[in-house]
Amino acid sequence: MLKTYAQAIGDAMKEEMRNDDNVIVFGEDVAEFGNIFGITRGILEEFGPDRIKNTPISETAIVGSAIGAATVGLRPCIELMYADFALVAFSEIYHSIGKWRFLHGPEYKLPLVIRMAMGSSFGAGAEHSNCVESLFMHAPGLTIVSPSSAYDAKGLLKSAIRSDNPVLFFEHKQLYQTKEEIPEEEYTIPLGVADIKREGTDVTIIAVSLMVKKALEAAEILAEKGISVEVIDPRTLAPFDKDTVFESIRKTHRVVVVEESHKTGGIGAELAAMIQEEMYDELDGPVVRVASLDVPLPYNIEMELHSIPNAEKIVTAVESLF
Amino acid sequence: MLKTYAQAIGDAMKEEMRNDDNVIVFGEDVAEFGNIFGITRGILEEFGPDRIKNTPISETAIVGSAIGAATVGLRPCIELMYADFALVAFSEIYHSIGKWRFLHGPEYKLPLVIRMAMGSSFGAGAEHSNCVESLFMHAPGLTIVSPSSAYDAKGLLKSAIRSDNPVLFFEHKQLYQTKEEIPEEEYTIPLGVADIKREGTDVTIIAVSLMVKKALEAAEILAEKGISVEVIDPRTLAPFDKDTVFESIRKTHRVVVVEESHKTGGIGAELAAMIQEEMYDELDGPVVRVASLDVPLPYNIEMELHSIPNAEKIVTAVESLF
Amino acid sequence: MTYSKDFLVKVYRDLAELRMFEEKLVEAYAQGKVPGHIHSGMGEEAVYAGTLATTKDGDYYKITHRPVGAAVTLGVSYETAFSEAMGKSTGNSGGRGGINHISELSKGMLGFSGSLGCDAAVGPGAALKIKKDKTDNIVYVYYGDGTSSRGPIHEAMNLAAVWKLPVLFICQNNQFGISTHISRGSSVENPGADRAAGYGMPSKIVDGTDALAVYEATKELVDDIRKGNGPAILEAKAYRWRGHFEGDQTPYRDAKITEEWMKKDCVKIMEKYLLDKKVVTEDEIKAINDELNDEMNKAIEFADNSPAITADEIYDNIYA
Amino acid sequence: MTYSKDFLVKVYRDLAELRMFEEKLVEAYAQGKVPGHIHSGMGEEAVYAGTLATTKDGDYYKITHRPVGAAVTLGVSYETAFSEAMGKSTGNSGGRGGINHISELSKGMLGFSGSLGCDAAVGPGAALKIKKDKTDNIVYVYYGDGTSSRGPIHEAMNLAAVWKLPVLFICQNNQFGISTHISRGSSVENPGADRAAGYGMPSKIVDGTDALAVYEATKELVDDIRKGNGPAILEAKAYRWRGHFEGDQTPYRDAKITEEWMKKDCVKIMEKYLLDKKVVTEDEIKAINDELNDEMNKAIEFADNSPAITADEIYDNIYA
Ligand SMILES: Cc1ncc(C[n+]2csc(CCOP(=O)(O)OP(=O)(O)O)c2C)c(N)n1
Ligand SMILES: Cc1ncc(C[n+]2csc(CCOP(=O)(O)OP(=O)(O)O)c2C)c(N)n1
Ligand SMILES: [Mg+2]
Ligand SMILES: [Mg+2]
Repeated sequence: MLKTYAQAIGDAMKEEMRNDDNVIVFGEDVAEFGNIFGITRGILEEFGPDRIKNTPISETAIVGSAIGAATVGLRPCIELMYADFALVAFSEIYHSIGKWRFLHGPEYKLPLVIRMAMGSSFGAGAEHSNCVESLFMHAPGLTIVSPSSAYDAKGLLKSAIRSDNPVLFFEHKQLYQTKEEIPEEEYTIPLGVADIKREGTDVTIIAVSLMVKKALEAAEILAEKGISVEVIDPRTLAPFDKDTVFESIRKTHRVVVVEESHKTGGIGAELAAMIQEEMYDELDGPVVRVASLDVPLPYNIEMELHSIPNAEKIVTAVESLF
Repeated sequence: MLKTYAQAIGDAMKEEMRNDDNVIVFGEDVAEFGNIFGITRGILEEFGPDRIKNTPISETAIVGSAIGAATVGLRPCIELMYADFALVAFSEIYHSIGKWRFLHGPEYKLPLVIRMAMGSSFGAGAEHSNCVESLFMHAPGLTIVSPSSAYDAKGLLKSAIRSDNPVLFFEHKQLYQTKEEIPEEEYTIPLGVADIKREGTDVTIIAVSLMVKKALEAAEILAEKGISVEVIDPRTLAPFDKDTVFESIRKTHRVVVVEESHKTGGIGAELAAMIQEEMYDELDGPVVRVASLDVPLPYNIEMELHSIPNAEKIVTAVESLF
Repeated sequence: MTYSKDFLVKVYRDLAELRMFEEKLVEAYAQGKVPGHIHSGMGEEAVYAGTLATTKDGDYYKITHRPVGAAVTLGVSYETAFSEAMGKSTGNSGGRGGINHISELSKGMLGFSGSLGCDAAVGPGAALKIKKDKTDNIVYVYYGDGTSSRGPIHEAMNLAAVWKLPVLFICQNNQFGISTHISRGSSVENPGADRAAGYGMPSKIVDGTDALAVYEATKELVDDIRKGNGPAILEAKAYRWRGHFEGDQTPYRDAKITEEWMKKDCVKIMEKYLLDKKVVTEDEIKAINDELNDEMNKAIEFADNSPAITADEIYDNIYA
Repeated sequence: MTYSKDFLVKVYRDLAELRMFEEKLVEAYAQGKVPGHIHSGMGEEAVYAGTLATTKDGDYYKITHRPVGAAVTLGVSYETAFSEAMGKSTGNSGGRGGINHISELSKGMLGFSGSLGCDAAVGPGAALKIKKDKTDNIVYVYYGDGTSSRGPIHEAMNLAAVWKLPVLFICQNNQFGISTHISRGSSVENPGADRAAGYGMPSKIVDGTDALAVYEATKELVDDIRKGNGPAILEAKAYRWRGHFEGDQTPYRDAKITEEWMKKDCVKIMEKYLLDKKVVTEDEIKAINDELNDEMNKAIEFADNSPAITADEIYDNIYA
């Protein structure tokens, strides 16, 4: 069936709530309103107010209580609305969630998921548009998922909810209405496994979330120019699937990383550093980063679009390697 | 005069408080107690309770009120005790401080300094030992200073207090008692300028904070082995002094970055990515990172020491380039 | 209390201006001239018009996302305000910050934060400057009923109270945080006033649709704060007429209750008061509104015709 | 209230055990066996001994950094506790977490956070499980007077109250947050109890040096919580005998006041009560203490002789 990314995420939650009555959902405006993007619509009706709850505007309590709930055996799949707001509960996520098991011993595990909507969305401004995955990549102990399609989103979210480890699940606002064929039968996608979204031989583009679409657009343009692009979607940023990426590099010897966060200290910083360190002899040139400018995302839409990557910028970056 | 790093920092604050009565200090336990490391001792006595104040344990209010104070013309030099606690005010620092001027217009500026004590210190554990500069490097709008010596600390802190931009000032706990000759006469060190701590010709080590000392130890060992090491201390991580580093690389063609934060997504991630991107043709090998392991810092001291860089690890990393 | 005509007309004008600003903003948004989301503050204008009738030169203000038109009440020009809302170079931040950051320091505005509550302590911080200067100025810090549940509100209030700072916290209780009724967002009925005792602060609850009642309650608290007696909380009860953002069909609430509240129209209430007491004539009312309408239309045209900043300029306001 | 001998002896034993644990910890620290910093809870033992006399199987606990010995009151073995404090592989986290993370899930301990207050909502979260299971269990959440000023405390209390969760918040008011007297850290005299009304919660203030008084006050609140009436706050007043950490010479406070408080020794108070009421004999007291002393010494020896984890093992407990 053709489903949107938004529906696929909602479906994943509902299926897992049917599978396991320890799965609960809470966050701001998730119940009657079905979340501000409509993702959790229908959950209240099916599962009732004990399984899905609106919270007060209290991100540290949302995350903190998820820790407590998960510690004693519930499986909270919570939401923080905009990913930007993860920063108001940063210590709870970075220090507490990431380290809880390490600090307290192997009896402790945190089967919880934090869902967040991220990315530019036409004038949402500098505090409602951030892609912050890279900040959490620095934290030991977190699993970080950032799906680029409806099919992936559903399969990955189901695995995230079943995982005994805490997962940060980043959804891109601009992807919510994109559609894809979703099988009727149940499926999951394992965490930590990258997906080759397009095969190619001349250059490897590692692209994250919405940027996979932009990379695929760029690949089309480059194909016409005679450059064969392989597009890899890591899907899970931590743990990172080096194998798939390294195998591709052994074939292409050129790498471009495309992400929507700021360039400095972004996802590409780690990936470029790691790849050149571990695959130096396989590379025919530098690992090139295409990322958002190092400016707070401007409100003006022209300037916003100017600040984030697009197919054209990716094409230019790839061409710089030939 | 021979002064400790701790004294040098205290002196810088006092001198600037004498220079400008808009400079105020607040934070947890800074007044009578003179801060838990003794840094602010004597300030209360000299400047009185209107200029230095203990706050409640309220990091978001400490940072938030510094924004308000700075907006209207005071120059708060505040402290958050352990750098780890910056994470409980992460949104205030990352979104608010970094973007305040951009979001509200050029009338607005934030002449404020946030002082923090960071780094491993023999059993302080996973939540009182973090080096978190790299998290803030991702944020546009911040100035990030991380001095490695008493002389630098004093000169840089004076510049930070005089700066019209918000500055995060990271002090390493293990450096507090290290001594250095400090001139009687006033001096400042400009923000954004790296310092070559040792000249060399074969390899460039970029080292931050306490790691400068470790890098200098490693340089000694390597010198005996016939490898001439140049040690560069960026001192300011944002804005980053590329010129000094690039000039060194043009000479040595080999780079190792040494930092105390976790390797994944650390300072070295950005520096390695940037250097290989911008200086690819000058490099004779990968930019190698020496950083802390990607584990919460263990409490057990042997395991703590095992997790962080030391001279030996740096030597091995350098040797891998030859 | 007895009031001068000037005073009453000023309060009325502030109400009408804020209402009209909000109407024009909704209109401009519907026309696609305003990016992102707007949060209409219609129905809640008296909270600002009433509290801001107590200000004096040198006071500071931390407003919220609703209604952002409060910036014009504080003196930001219509041109600047609409330009910023429309993302133009002629806005206060040149369209960089946008709708939720219409702010001018020269008008005492401290700026605000899109992460709710993170700016609460900005008020106490500015108050340190007032203390240093030993004036009787104060800081007005507005926050919503929903935002009352955030931690930084607690930290800011406690800090202001411990340091006895001249800050008035104003809880704009419009009964909802997005879809969440205050009864589910807050453990107490009055999320502003019921917490004051927990900080040793005085407080008042007032009908937020009655500008003069708001003024009177505010005045009492403000007089006390100006005397150096430390912070206070005013809670003003009103109702959010429209959706949280445009497009929100408010499925989570009873339309009848909304209708009831819309009858308590703070602009009309004040208008009726002025006419009943014969302070002004219908013609005067019309003249005020015509003038506002004219000026705002011109400002929107100005904003419309203003350019966006250029790509190079986006780097301009990062470092001072 | 009348008590059984068993009950009274158990409370006394808990007090004596906690005191001795804290003494042994200070001693081990002085001998360089314990890395980092410790925060002695001497003088405050009755807060735990009294509140924990009200527990039943299936309850959960979120304790604090002071006294960490509360973990042994909750049933963590001396071996485990001292091993963890000494960073050994035989500690609950194998010496990875250390002194501030002596925690065992099988004893109902939820874990705790080195960033104060960040763990406050862990209690309400665990309470969701209790609600699901429809038992009359509750969660005990301890926090310090200084920590009361942190935002997450506010968020956790409001959440617990909105959701009517079975949580008892216990404010351990030892009058200081490091060097800062509560009068400068909090805007109200009773940073626990004075805020309860702001969340619609009941509260009690109790002398934290009198274990039975603590017990009685706690019991009343706990009985109510177990009935499903939602959260409450208990504030227990005691005094931190030693420095914030070892080595702190407490220049910020009056040694005379400390001396006065040290006379109100909660262990001695209980001992005297037992002897006065002839519940136990001096010999019995001695036997209890001798046994504790023996067992703890053995545990310390065990910890001392235990190895540290190896380098490979530090990766073990990151992912499940
Ligand atoms: C920290 C944070 N959490 C959530 C949001 C999303 N959000 C924007 S407005 C809003 C509701 C605010 O309610 P209230 O404070 O009552 O103000 P109102 O919108 O009713 O004027 C929410 C939850 C945010 N901006 N910041
Ligand atoms: C978020 C945070 N801020 C600051 C600290 C440093 N700190 C450790 S203990 C302490 C004092 C806590 O006071 P209180 O809550 O009264 O507990 P007590 O130490 O008196 O038992 C402080 C400020 C911390 N650990 N976490
Ligand atoms: Mg509201
Ligand atoms: Mg205390």
